[in-house]
Amino acid sequence: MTIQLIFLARLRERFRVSREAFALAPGAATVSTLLDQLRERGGAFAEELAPNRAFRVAVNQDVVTFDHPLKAGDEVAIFPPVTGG
Amino acid sequence: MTIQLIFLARLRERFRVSREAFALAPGAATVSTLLDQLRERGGAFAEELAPNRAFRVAVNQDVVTFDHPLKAGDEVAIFPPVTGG
Amino acid sequence: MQVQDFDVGAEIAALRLGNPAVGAVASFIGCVRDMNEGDSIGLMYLEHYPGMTERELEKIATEAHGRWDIFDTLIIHRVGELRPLDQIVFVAVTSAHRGESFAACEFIMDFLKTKAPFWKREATPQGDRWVDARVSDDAAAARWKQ
Amino acid sequence: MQVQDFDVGAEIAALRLGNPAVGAVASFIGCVRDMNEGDSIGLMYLEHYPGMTERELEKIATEAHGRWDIFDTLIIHRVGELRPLDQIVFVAVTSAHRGESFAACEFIMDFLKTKAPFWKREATPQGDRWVDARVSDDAAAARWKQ
Repeated sequence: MTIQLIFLARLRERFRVSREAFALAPGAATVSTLLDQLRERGGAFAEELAPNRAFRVAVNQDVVTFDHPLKAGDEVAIFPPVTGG
Repeated sequence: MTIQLIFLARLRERFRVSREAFALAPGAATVSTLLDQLRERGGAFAEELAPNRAFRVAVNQDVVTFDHPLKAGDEVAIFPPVTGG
Repeated sequence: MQVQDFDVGAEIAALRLGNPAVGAVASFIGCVRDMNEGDSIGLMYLEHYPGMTERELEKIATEAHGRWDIFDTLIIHRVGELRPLDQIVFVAVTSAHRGESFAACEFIMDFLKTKAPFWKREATPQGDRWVDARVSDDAAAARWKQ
Repeated sequence: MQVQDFDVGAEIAALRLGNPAVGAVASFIGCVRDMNEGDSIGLMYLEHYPGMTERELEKIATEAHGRWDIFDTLIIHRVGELRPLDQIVFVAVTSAHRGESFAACEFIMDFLKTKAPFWKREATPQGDRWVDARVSDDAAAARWKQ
């Protein structure tokens, strides 16, 4: 099952990628299981997505909690707390 | 003892006067004693300056309470509650 | 106080005047409406008390500066004949952060409405009338008392 | 969202658009400051999340319309490179009476600051850095919860 990942602002710079197609591990997927898979990459991913770090996740452009289920084709964006205005 | 009286907005129209030199009765004068003298004119003065009517008094351009003392040369303005802005 | 109209864009630019410490500009424009208390309004006349008006606006601005960490305040109020859609009053406040300029701008408007010696007379189909003071304006001003 | 600057006078005129029921226009401009957290700022870069940004601003405006009796709302937010003194954001709200437009304008700014997907990166003498979210912005947004 493939989703579209988007990284923004500081996370985009740290991960050196702004957008990628990502294959979720088989089984029921949520934002939490996606984050676990990303942390397994180690390095900046493990660091920035550690449970004590402040970041937000939007699925199909709505901010969601980490128990939100994922389905094929979802657009999942991960970004720091916003600082506009 | 003479003061300058100024009437504004609706009161100016009702009294048909915008500014007059006014001779206060001898003795210690306050806004209250001035108002008593004006009410003695009867007509619109008695009506509009009745104790139950809403109006304001400024002495030398500062709004004051009715026990404020008056001295010769004071500029005393009497006007309705303000409605600008 | 002025009879002529004002350009809010130019006024704001002048108030900021190249001050790069300004991060926030809150402003308010009051306009003549074509309806009031259920009657259609054709023309409006704004009277004021020359001399006292300037003093009161100065006092209101000084009070705002004492209460909030703000840079500059601007108050423009028109007098004389106005029509629906015309601008009546303009208040603008600059500060580093937005909370201060919002609060000071609303404070100035609330106090201007209850303290500054302006009176509105409006022309309705039933004839001319002086606008009555709004109880809600007194309530709005009263909130700022500690 | 737009890269180019905006003219607040023209934007307010367009928002009022000859509506004679408008008695009040509250507005706010956010500007780039030359100092932040004690460091001098040369250049600022504003990134956003295209698609989600539009949706969030629409949601914020809809929420304001649901809460207050207002006529129209306008939100302009710039993206890309900006310098000190540049305008970043503009919010304007029209209503019959001033209380509603003031409240809605401040509400929109507070929610925009905490919900809309914009991020600021600023150039300081120590190099570039991403601006951290302010705890005070979360507190400002939290006040609007019933």
